[in-house]
Amino acid sequence: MTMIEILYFAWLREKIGLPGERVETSAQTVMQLIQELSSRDDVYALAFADPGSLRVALDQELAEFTSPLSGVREVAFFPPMTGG
Amino acid sequence: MTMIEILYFAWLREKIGLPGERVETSAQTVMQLIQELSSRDDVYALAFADPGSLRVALDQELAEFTSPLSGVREVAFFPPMTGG
Amino acid sequence: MFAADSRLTLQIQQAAFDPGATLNAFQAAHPGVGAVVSFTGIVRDEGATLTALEIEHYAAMTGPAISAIAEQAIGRWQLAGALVIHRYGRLLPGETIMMVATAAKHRAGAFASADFLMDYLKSRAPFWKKAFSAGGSEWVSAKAEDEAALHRWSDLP
Amino acid sequence: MFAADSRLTLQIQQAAFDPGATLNAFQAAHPGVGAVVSFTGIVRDEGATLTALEIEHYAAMTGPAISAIAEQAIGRWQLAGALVIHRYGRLLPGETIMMVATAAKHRAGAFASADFLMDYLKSRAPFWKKAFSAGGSEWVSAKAEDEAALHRWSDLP
Repeated sequence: MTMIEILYFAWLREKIGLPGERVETSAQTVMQLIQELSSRDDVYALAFADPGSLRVALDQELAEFTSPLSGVREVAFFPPMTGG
Repeated sequence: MTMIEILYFAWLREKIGLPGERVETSAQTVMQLIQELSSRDDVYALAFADPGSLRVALDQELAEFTSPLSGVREVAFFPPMTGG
Repeated sequence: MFAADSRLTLQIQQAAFDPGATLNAFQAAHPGVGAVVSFTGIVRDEGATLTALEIEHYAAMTGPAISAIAEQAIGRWQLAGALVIHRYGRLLPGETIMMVATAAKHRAGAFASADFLMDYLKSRAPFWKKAFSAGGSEWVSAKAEDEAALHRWSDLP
Repeated sequence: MFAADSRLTLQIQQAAFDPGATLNAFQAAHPGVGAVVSFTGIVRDEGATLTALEIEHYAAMTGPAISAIAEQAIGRWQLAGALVIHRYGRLLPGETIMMVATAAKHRAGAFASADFLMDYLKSRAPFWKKAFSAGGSEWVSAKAEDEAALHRWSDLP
Protein backbone atom coordinates (compact mmCIF):
# COMPACT_ATOMS: atom_id res chain seq x y z
CA MET A 1 0.00 0.00 0.00
CA THR A 2 1.29 3.44 -0.95
CA MET A 3 -0.08 6.95 -0.55
CA ILE A 4 -0.96 8.71 -3.77
CA GLU A 5 -2.19 12.26 -4.32
CA ILE A 6 -5.12 12.26 -6.76
CA LEU A 7 -6.27 15.42 -8.54
CA TYR A 8 -9.48 16.05 -10.50
CA PHE A 9 -10.08 18.85 -12.98
CA ALA A 10 -12.98 20.49 -14.83
CA TRP A 11 -16.27 18.54 -14.90
CA LEU A 12 -14.62 15.55 -13.24
CA ARG A 13 -13.76 17.73 -10.26
CA GLU A 14 -17.36 18.95 -10.13
CA LYS A 15 -18.84 15.43 -10.43
CA ILE A 16 -16.62 14.05 -7.68
CA GLY A 17 -17.03 17.20 -5.63
CA LEU A 18 -13.35 17.44 -4.70
CA PRO A 19 -10.29 19.07 -6.32
CA GLY A 20 -8.20 16.18 -5.00
CA GLU A 21 -7.53 13.73 -2.21
CA ARG A 22 -4.84 11.49 -0.76
CA VAL A 23 -5.59 7.79 -1.01
CA GLU A 24 -3.84 4.68 0.19
CA THR A 25 -3.87 2.14 -2.61
CA SER A 26 -2.36 -1.10 -3.79
CA ALA A 27 -3.39 -0.47 -7.42
CA GLN A 28 -0.64 -1.39 -9.86
CA THR A 29 -2.01 0.56 -12.84
CA VAL A 30 -4.17 3.60 -13.53
CA MET A 31 -7.04 1.32 -14.56
CA GLN A 32 -6.84 -0.57 -11.27
CA LEU A 33 -6.92 2.73 -9.39
CA ILE A 34 -10.06 3.75 -11.30
CA GLN A 35 -11.68 0.40 -10.45
CA GLU A 36 -10.74 0.81 -6.80
CA LEU A 37 -12.22 4.31 -6.63
CA SER A 38 -15.35 3.23 -8.54
CA SER A 39 -16.01 0.36 -6.12
CA ARG A 40 -15.72 2.75 -3.19
CA ASP A 41 -18.70 4.98 -4.04
CA ASP A 42 -21.29 5.51 -6.79
CA VAL A 43 -20.06 9.08 -7.23
CA TYR A 44 -16.75 7.70 -8.53
CA ALA A 45 -18.42 4.91 -10.51
CA LEU A 46 -20.50 7.53 -12.35
CA ALA A 47 -17.63 9.97 -12.85
CA PHE A 48 -15.36 7.24 -14.27
CA ALA A 49 -18.14 5.41 -16.17
CA ASP A 50 -16.60 6.28 -19.54
CA PRO A 51 -12.79 6.25 -19.14
CA GLY A 52 -12.44 6.84 -22.88
CA SER A 53 -13.70 10.39 -22.27
CA LEU A 54 -10.94 11.02 -19.71
CA ARG A 55 -7.21 11.66 -19.72
CA VAL A 56 -4.65 10.89 -17.04
CA ALA A 57 -1.32 12.43 -16.05
CA LEU A 58 1.23 10.73 -13.77
CA ASP A 59 3.49 13.17 -11.94
CA GLN A 60 2.41 15.92 -14.39
CA GLU A 61 3.03 13.91 -17.55
CA LEU A 62 0.31 12.54 -19.83
CA ALA A 63 0.06 8.76 -19.50
CA GLU A 64 -2.09 5.80 -20.47
CA PHE A 65 -4.69 3.89 -18.42
CA THR A 66 -2.41 0.89 -18.65
CA SER A 67 0.56 2.81 -17.24
CA PRO A 68 2.06 1.37 -14.03
CA LEU A 69 1.78 3.41 -10.82
CA SER A 70 5.01 2.30 -9.20
CA GLY A 71 6.92 5.29 -7.91
CA VAL A 72 4.16 7.69 -8.91
CA ARG A 73 3.23 10.35 -6.36
CA GLU A 74 0.57 12.38 -8.15
CA VAL A 75 -2.19 11.08 -10.43
CA ALA A 76 -4.40 13.63 -12.19
CA PHE A 77 -7.64 12.79 -14.00
CA PHE A 78 -9.35 15.23 -16.35
CA PRO A 79 -11.40 15.55 -19.53
CA PRO A 80 -9.68 16.24 -22.88
CA MET A 81 -7.97 19.61 -22.69
CA THR A 82 -9.43 22.72 -24.29
CA GLY A 83 -6.67 25.31 -24.17
CA GLY A 84 -5.70 27.86 -26.78
CA MET B 1 -0.18 52.88 -85.07
CA THR B 2 -1.08 53.72 -81.48
CA MET B 3 0.76 55.44 -78.64
CA ILE B 4 1.63 53.21 -75.69
CA GLU B 5 3.27 54.09 -72.37
CA ILE B 6 5.98 51.55 -71.54
CA LEU B 7 7.37 51.17 -68.01
CA TYR B 8 10.49 49.30 -66.85
CA PHE B 9 11.26 48.21 -63.30
CA ALA B 10 14.19 46.89 -61.24
CA TRP B 11 17.18 45.57 -63.23
CA LEU B 12 15.27 45.94 -66.48
CA ARG B 13 14.93 49.68 -65.81
CA GLU B 14 18.67 49.85 -65.08
CA LYS B 15 19.66 47.86 -68.20
CA ILE B 16 17.49 49.99 -70.46
CA GLY B 17 18.48 53.14 -68.63
CA LEU B 18 14.94 54.55 -68.50
CA PRO B 19 12.01 54.20 -66.10
CA GLY B 20 9.66 54.40 -69.07
CA GLU B 21 8.91 55.91 -72.45
CA ARG B 22 6.07 56.57 -74.87
CA VAL B 23 6.29 54.66 -78.13
CA GLU B 24 4.25 54.59 -81.30
CA THR B 25 3.71 51.00 -82.32
CA SER B 26 1.69 48.74 -84.53
CA ALA B 27 2.52 45.62 -82.44
CA GLN B 28 -0.54 43.41 -81.93
CA THR B 29 0.85 41.42 -78.97
CA VAL B 30 3.33 41.86 -76.15
CA MET B 31 5.81 39.59 -77.95
CA GLN B 32 5.60 41.71 -81.09
CA LEU B 33 6.28 44.80 -78.99
CA ILE B 34 9.36 43.14 -77.49
CA GLN B 35 10.59 42.24 -80.99
CA GLU B 36 10.00 45.78 -82.20
CA LEU B 37 11.95 47.25 -79.27
CA SER B 38 14.73 44.68 -79.61
CA SER B 39 15.22 45.48 -83.29
CA ARG B 40 15.49 49.18 -82.47
CA ASP B 41 18.65 49.03 -80.36
CA ASP B 42 21.03 46.47 -78.87
CA VAL B 43 20.26 47.78 -75.37
CA TYR B 44 16.71 46.45 -75.74
CA ALA B 45 17.83 43.27 -77.50
CA LEU B 46 20.08 42.51 -74.52
CA ALA B 47 17.54 43.48 -71.88
CA PHE B 48 14.83 41.33 -73.50
CA ALA B 49 17.17 38.49 -74.52
CA ASP B 50 15.49 36.06 -72.10
CA PRO B 51 11.76 36.90 -71.99
CA GLY B 52 11.20 33.88 -69.75
CA SER B 53 12.94 35.80 -66.97
CA LEU B 54 10.54 38.71 -67.33
CA ARG B 55 6.92 39.48 -66.45
CA VAL B 56 4.50 41.85 -68.13
CA ALA B 57 1.50 43.84 -66.93
CA LEU B 58 -1.05 45.46 -69.24
CA ASP B 59 -2.81 48.45 -67.70
CA GLN B 60 -1.60 47.32 -64.25
CA GLU B 61 -2.72 43.71 -64.56
CA LEU B 62 -0.41 40.74 -65.00
CA ALA B 63 -0.62 39.36 -68.55
CA GLU B 64 1.03 36.92 -70.93
CA PHE B 65 3.50 37.57 -73.73
CA THR B 66 0.84 36.36 -76.15
CA SER B 67 -1.73 38.84 -74.79
CA PRO B 68 -3.15 41.28 -77.41
CA LEU B 69 -2.35 44.98 -77.06
CA SER B 70 -5.58 46.36 -78.48
CA GLY B 71 -6.96 49.05 -76.20
CA VAL B 72 -3.98 48.84 -73.88
CA ARG B 73 -2.51 52.16 -72.73
CA GLU B 74 0.25 51.11 -70.33
CA VAL B 75 2.63 48.16 -70.72
CA ALA B 76 5.01 47.39 -67.83
CA PHE B 77 7.97 45.01 -68.04
CA PHE B 78 9.77 43.73 -64.96
CA PRO B 79 11.62 40.77 -63.43
CA PRO B 80 9.71 38.33 -61.18
CA MET B 81 8.49 40.18 -58.12
CA THR B 82 10.21 39.92 -54.76
CA GLY B 83 7.81 41.49 -52.30
CA GLY B 84 6.97 40.43 -48.78
CA MET C 1 9.40 31.47 -15.73
CA PHE C 2 9.52 27.73 -16.48
CA ALA C 3 11.75 28.16 -19.48
CA ALA C 4 15.21 26.65 -19.32
CA ASP C 5 15.82 27.51 -22.97
CA SER C 6 16.55 31.22 -23.36
CA ARG C 7 14.82 31.18 -26.72
CA LEU C 8 11.50 30.51 -24.98
CA THR C 9 9.38 33.16 -23.24
CA LEU C 10 6.58 31.53 -21.25
CA GLN C 11 3.99 33.26 -19.09
CA ILE C 12 0.99 31.63 -17.44
CA GLN C 13 -1.02 34.28 -15.70
CA GLN C 14 -4.40 35.52 -14.61
CA ALA C 15 -3.73 39.15 -15.53
CA ALA C 16 -4.54 40.72 -18.87
CA PHE C 17 -1.63 41.55 -21.17
CA ASP C 18 -1.02 43.81 -24.17
CA PRO C 19 -0.58 41.79 -27.39
CA GLY C 20 0.92 44.70 -29.34
CA ALA C 21 3.50 45.59 -26.70
CA THR C 22 4.28 41.87 -26.39
CA LEU C 23 4.81 41.56 -30.16
CA ASN C 24 7.13 44.58 -30.24
CA ALA C 25 9.17 43.35 -27.27
CA PHE C 26 9.42 39.86 -28.80
CA GLN C 27 10.58 41.25 -32.15
CA ALA C 28 13.14 43.48 -30.43
CA ALA C 29 14.43 40.53 -28.39
CA HIS C 30 15.23 38.50 -31.52
CA PRO C 31 17.23 40.69 -33.91
CA GLY C 32 18.50 39.15 -37.11
CA VAL C 33 15.38 37.16 -37.98
CA GLY C 34 13.38 37.85 -41.12
CA ALA C 35 9.96 36.65 -40.01
CA VAL C 36 7.76 36.95 -36.93
CA VAL C 37 4.33 35.32 -36.72
CA SER C 38 1.90 35.94 -33.88
CA PHE C 39 -1.42 34.39 -32.93
CA THR C 40 -3.83 35.88 -30.43
CA GLY C 41 -6.85 33.96 -29.18
CA ILE C 42 -9.81 36.08 -28.09
CA VAL C 43 -13.00 35.21 -26.15
CA ARG C 44 -15.87 35.20 -28.69
CA ASP C 45 -19.28 36.33 -27.51
CA GLU C 46 -20.95 33.53 -29.53
CA GLY C 47 -23.70 35.78 -30.86
CA ALA C 48 -23.97 37.70 -27.58
CA THR C 49 -24.96 34.54 -25.67
CA LEU C 50 -21.68 34.10 -23.80
CA THR C 51 -21.25 36.24 -20.68
CA ALA C 52 -17.91 34.90 -19.46
CA LEU C 53 -15.35 32.15 -19.89
CA GLU C 54 -13.66 30.54 -16.94
CA ILE C 55 -10.35 28.84 -17.57
CA GLU C 56 -9.08 26.23 -15.12
CA HIS C 57 -5.59 24.79 -15.36
CA TYR C 58 -3.37 22.22 -13.70
CA ALA C 59 -0.75 24.62 -12.41
CA ALA C 60 2.01 22.10 -11.67
CA MET C 61 1.77 20.62 -15.16
CA THR C 62 1.06 23.69 -17.32
CA GLY C 63 4.58 25.12 -17.42
CA PRO C 64 6.42 21.85 -18.09
CA ALA C 65 3.82 20.76 -20.69
CA ILE C 66 4.02 24.01 -22.65
CA SER C 67 7.83 24.11 -22.36
CA ALA C 68 8.06 20.62 -23.84
CA ILE C 69 5.81 21.58 -26.76
CA ALA C 70 7.70 24.82 -27.38
CA GLU C 71 11.10 23.08 -27.25
CA GLN C 72 9.89 20.77 -29.99
CA ALA C 73 8.89 23.73 -32.15
CA ILE C 74 12.17 25.58 -31.51
CA GLY C 75 14.20 22.52 -32.49
CA ARG C 76 12.17 21.45 -35.47
CA TRP C 77 12.02 24.86 -37.16
CA GLN C 78 15.28 26.25 -35.75
CA LEU C 79 13.50 29.20 -34.23
CA ALA C 80 15.42 32.18 -32.88
CA GLY C 81 12.61 32.57 -30.36
CA ALA C 82 9.17 31.40 -29.29
CA LEU C 83 6.67 33.01 -26.95
CA VAL C 84 3.61 31.59 -25.21
CA ILE C 85 1.35 33.57 -22.89
CA HIS C 86 -1.78 31.81 -21.61
CA ARG C 87 -4.26 33.23 -19.12
CA TYR C 88 -6.48 31.41 -16.65
CA GLY C 89 -9.39 32.54 -14.49
CA ARG C 90 -12.48 34.49 -15.50
CA LEU C 91 -12.43 36.26 -18.88
CA LEU C 92 -15.04 38.40 -20.62
CA PRO C 93 -15.95 38.40 -24.33
CA GLY C 94 -13.38 40.35 -26.32
CA GLU C 95 -10.57 39.68 -23.86
CA THR C 96 -7.36 38.14 -25.17
CA ILE C 97 -6.98 34.59 -23.79
CA MET C 98 -3.56 33.75 -25.06
CA MET C 99 -0.81 34.56 -27.51
CA VAL C 100 1.85 32.66 -29.37
CA ALA C 101 4.72 34.21 -31.32
CA THR C 102 7.59 32.70 -33.28
CA ALA C 103 10.70 34.25 -34.81
CA ALA C 104 12.52 32.52 -37.66
CA LYS C 105 14.81 33.29 -40.56
CA HIS C 106 12.11 32.72 -43.17
CA ARG C 107 8.32 32.92 -43.24
CA ALA C 108 7.67 29.19 -43.77
CA GLY C 109 9.26 28.25 -40.44
CA ALA C 110 7.59 31.09 -38.55
CA PHE C 111 4.14 30.16 -39.86
CA ALA C 112 4.47 26.39 -39.44
CA SER C 113 5.84 26.60 -35.91
CA ALA C 114 3.14 29.01 -34.68
CA ASP C 115 0.45 26.79 -36.24
CA PHE C 116 2.05 23.72 -34.61
CA LEU C 117 2.23 25.44 -31.21
CA MET C 118 -1.46 26.33 -31.38
CA ASP C 119 -2.48 22.80 -32.35
CA TYR C 120 -0.53 21.32 -29.46
CA LEU C 121 -1.53 23.92 -26.88
CA LYS C 122 -5.15 23.32 -27.82
CA SER C 123 -5.09 19.60 -27.05
CA ARG C 124 -2.02 18.96 -24.90
CA ALA C 125 -1.71 21.84 -22.46
CA PRO C 126 -3.78 21.28 -19.29
CA PHE C 127 -6.41 24.01 -19.62
CA TRP C 128 -10.20 23.59 -19.49
CA LYS C 129 -12.76 26.19 -20.47
CA LYS C 130 -16.19 26.66 -18.93
CA ALA C 131 -18.63 28.88 -20.80
CA PHE C 132 -21.13 30.97 -18.87
CA SER C 133 -24.36 32.25 -20.43
CA ALA C 134 -27.68 33.59 -19.18
CA GLY C 135 -28.95 30.01 -19.20
CA GLY C 136 -26.17 28.61 -17.01
CA SER C 137 -22.72 27.18 -17.55
CA GLU C 138 -21.19 24.39 -19.57
CA TRP C 139 -17.73 22.91 -19.95
CA VAL C 140 -16.43 23.45 -23.48
CA SER C 141 -15.88 20.04 -25.03
CA ALA C 142 -12.81 19.14 -27.03
CA LYS C 143 -13.39 18.94 -30.78
CA ALA C 144 -12.50 15.84 -32.76
CA GLU C 145 -10.97 18.16 -35.35
CA ASP C 146 -8.54 19.55 -32.77
CA GLU C 147 -7.26 16.07 -32.00
CA ALA C 148 -7.12 15.30 -35.74
CA ALA C 149 -5.12 18.50 -36.37
CA LEU C 150 -2.20 17.01 -34.43
CA HIS C 151 -1.70 14.36 -37.10
CA ARG C 152 -0.74 17.09 -39.57
CA TRP C 153 2.62 17.33 -37.82
CA SER C 154 3.62 13.69 -37.55
CA ASP C 155 4.98 13.01 -41.02
CA LEU C 156 6.57 16.34 -41.88
CA PRO C 157 10.32 17.00 -41.66
CA MET D 1 -6.53 53.81 -49.19
CA PHE D 2 -7.23 51.56 -52.19
CA ALA D 3 -9.62 49.33 -50.30
CA ALA D 4 -13.23 49.29 -51.42
CA ASP D 5 -14.01 46.46 -48.99
CA SER D 6 -14.27 47.81 -45.45
CA ARG D 7 -12.83 44.56 -44.12
CA LEU D 8 -9.50 45.40 -45.78
CA THR D 9 -6.92 47.80 -44.37
CA LEU D 10 -4.21 48.51 -46.92
CA GLN D 11 -1.25 50.85 -46.58
CA ILE D 12 1.64 51.22 -48.99
CA GLN D 13 4.11 53.67 -47.58
CA GLN D 14 7.70 54.73 -47.24
CA ALA D 15 7.44 55.56 -43.52
CA ALA D 16 8.16 53.14 -40.71
CA PHE D 17 5.21 51.84 -38.71
CA ASP D 18 4.66 50.24 -35.30
CA PRO D 19 3.70 46.54 -35.64
CA GLY D 20 2.44 46.25 -32.05
CA ALA D 21 0.23 49.34 -32.24
CA THR D 22 -1.01 48.09 -35.62
CA LEU D 23 -1.87 44.67 -34.17
CA ASN D 24 -3.78 46.21 -31.26
CA ALA D 25 -5.71 48.60 -33.51
CA PHE D 26 -6.53 45.76 -35.92
CA GLN D 27 -7.76 43.51 -33.11
CA ALA D 28 -9.88 46.34 -31.67
CA ALA D 29 -11.35 47.06 -35.10
CA HIS D 30 -12.67 43.52 -35.44
CA PRO D 31 -14.56 42.59 -32.28
CA GLY D 32 -16.27 39.24 -32.11
CA VAL D 33 -13.52 37.19 -33.76
CA GLY D 34 -11.70 34.42 -31.92
CA ALA D 35 -8.40 34.44 -33.75
CA VAL D 36 -5.94 37.02 -35.05
CA VAL D 37 -2.74 36.06 -36.87
CA SER D 38 -0.03 38.55 -37.78
CA PHE D 39 3.12 38.30 -39.84
CA THR D 40 5.92 40.85 -39.84
CA GLY D 41 8.73 40.75 -42.36
CA ILE D 42 12.02 42.22 -41.20
CA VAL D 43 15.22 43.17 -43.09
CA ARG D 44 17.85 40.53 -42.20
CA ASP D 45 21.45 41.62 -42.04
CA GLU D 46 22.58 38.39 -43.74
CA GLY D 47 25.48 37.81 -41.38
CA ALA D 48 26.27 41.53 -41.12
CA THR D 49 26.97 41.75 -44.87
CA LEU D 50 23.84 43.67 -45.84
CA THR D 51 23.94 47.42 -45.29
CA ALA D 52 20.56 48.37 -46.73
CA LEU D 53 17.65 47.14 -48.80
CA GLU D 54 15.98 49.30 -51.40
CA ILE D 55 12.45 48.43 -52.36
CA GLU D 56 11.05 49.64 -55.67
CA HIS D 57 7.41 49.28 -56.56
CA TYR D 58 5.00 49.94 -59.43
CA ALA D 59 2.84 52.46 -57.64
CA ALA D 60 -0.15 52.39 -59.99
CA MET D 61 -0.40 48.61 -59.77
CA THR D 62 0.53 47.91 -56.14
CA GLY D 63 -2.77 48.90 -54.52
CA PRO D 64 -5.06 47.13 -56.99
CA ALA D 65 -2.86 43.99 -57.03
CA ILE D 66 -2.78 43.67 -53.22
CA SER D 67 -6.50 44.47 -52.96
CA ALA D 68 -7.31 41.68 -55.40
CA ILE D 69 -5.20 39.19 -53.42
CA ALA D 70 -6.70 40.28 -50.09
CA GLU D 71 -10.27 40.11 -51.43
CA GLN D 72 -9.60 36.50 -52.38
CA ALA D 73 -8.41 35.70 -48.85
CA ILE D 74 -11.35 37.51 -47.23
CA GLY D 75 -13.85 35.60 -49.34
CA ARG D 76 -12.20 32.21 -49.15
CA TRP D 77 -11.74 32.17 -45.36
CA GLN D 78 -14.68 34.45 -44.50
CA LEU D 79 -12.41 36.84 -42.69
CA ALA D 80 -13.79 39.58 -40.47
CA GLY D 81 -10.77 41.63 -41.47
CA ALA D 82 -7.44 41.63 -43.27
CA LEU D 83 -4.57 44.09 -43.07
CA VAL D 84 -1.59 44.62 -45.36
CA ILE D 85 1.09 47.25 -44.82
CA HIS D 86 4.06 47.24 -47.20
CA ARG D 87 6.89 49.72 -47.25
CA TYR D 88 9.06 50.86 -50.16
CA GLY D 89 12.25 52.91 -50.36
CA ARG D 90 15.47 52.44 -48.41
CA LEU D 91 15.38 50.20 -45.33
CA LEU D 92 18.11 49.22 -42.87
CA PRO D 93 18.72 45.80 -41.28
CA GLY D 94 16.24 45.20 -38.46
CA GLU D 95 13.58 47.48 -39.93
CA THR D 96 10.11 46.06 -40.46
CA ILE D 97 9.38 45.81 -44.18
CA MET D 98 5.79 44.75 -44.09
CA MET D 99 2.98 43.28 -42.05
CA VAL D 100 -0.05 41.14 -42.71
CA ALA D 101 -2.83 40.45 -40.22
CA THR D 102 -6.03 38.43 -40.48
CA ALA D 103 -9.03 38.15 -38.15
CA ALA D 104 -11.28 35.09 -38.29
CA LYS D 105 -13.68 33.13 -36.13
CA HIS D 106 -11.29 30.19 -35.68
CA ARG D 107 -7.54 29.73 -35.78
CA ALA D 108 -7.42 27.57 -38.93
CA GLY D 109 -8.85 30.34 -41.12
CA ALA D 110 -6.68 33.02 -39.55
CA PHE D 111 -3.48 30.99 -40.08
CA ALA D 112 -4.27 29.79 -43.60
CA SER D 113 -5.32 33.22 -44.87
CA ALA D 114 -2.23 34.99 -43.48
CA ASP D 115 0.01 32.30 -44.99
CA PHE D 116 -1.85 32.63 -48.33
CA LEU D 117 -1.51 36.43 -48.28
CA MET D 118 2.23 36.18 -47.72
CA ASP D 119 2.70 33.66 -50.52
CA TYR D 120 0.81 35.87 -52.97
CA LEU D 121 2.35 39.16 -51.89
CA LYS D 122 5.78 37.60 -52.30
CA SER D 123 5.30 36.67 -55.96
CA ARG D 124 2.33 38.70 -57.22
CA ALA D 125 2.59 42.18 -55.73
CA PRO D 126 4.85 44.48 -57.80
CA PHE D 127 7.76 45.01 -55.44
CA TRP D 128 11.45 44.45 -56.17
CA LYS D 129 14.25 44.38 -53.64
CA LYS D 130 17.82 45.52 -54.17
CA ALA D 131 20.37 44.47 -51.56
CA PHE D 132 23.29 46.78 -50.76
CA SER D 133 26.52 45.54 -49.18
CA ALA D 134 30.07 46.77 -48.82
CA GLY D 135 30.84 45.03 -52.11
CA GLY D 136 28.12 46.75 -54.12
CA SER D 137 24.47 46.12 -54.86
CA GLU D 138 22.43 43.30 -56.34
CA TRP D 139 18.77 42.77 -57.20
CA VAL D 140 17.29 40.02 -55.05
CA SER D 141 16.17 37.24 -57.35
CA ALA D 142 12.86 35.47 -57.02
CA LYS D 143 13.11 31.97 -55.60
CA ALA D 144 11.64 28.97 -57.39
CA GLU D 145 10.23 27.86 -54.03
CA ASP D 146 8.23 31.09 -53.76
CA GLU D 147 6.56 30.44 -57.09
CA ALA D 148 6.03 26.81 -56.11
CA ALA D 149 4.41 27.87 -52.83
CA LEU D 150 1.49 29.34 -54.77
CA HIS D 151 0.43 25.89 -55.90
CA ARG D 152 -0.35 24.98 -52.31
CA TRP D 153 -3.50 27.09 -52.57
CA SER D 154 -4.95 25.86 -55.85
CA ASP D 155 -6.64 22.63 -54.79
CA LEU D 156 -7.81 23.46 -51.29
CA PRO D 157 -11.42 24.36 -50.49
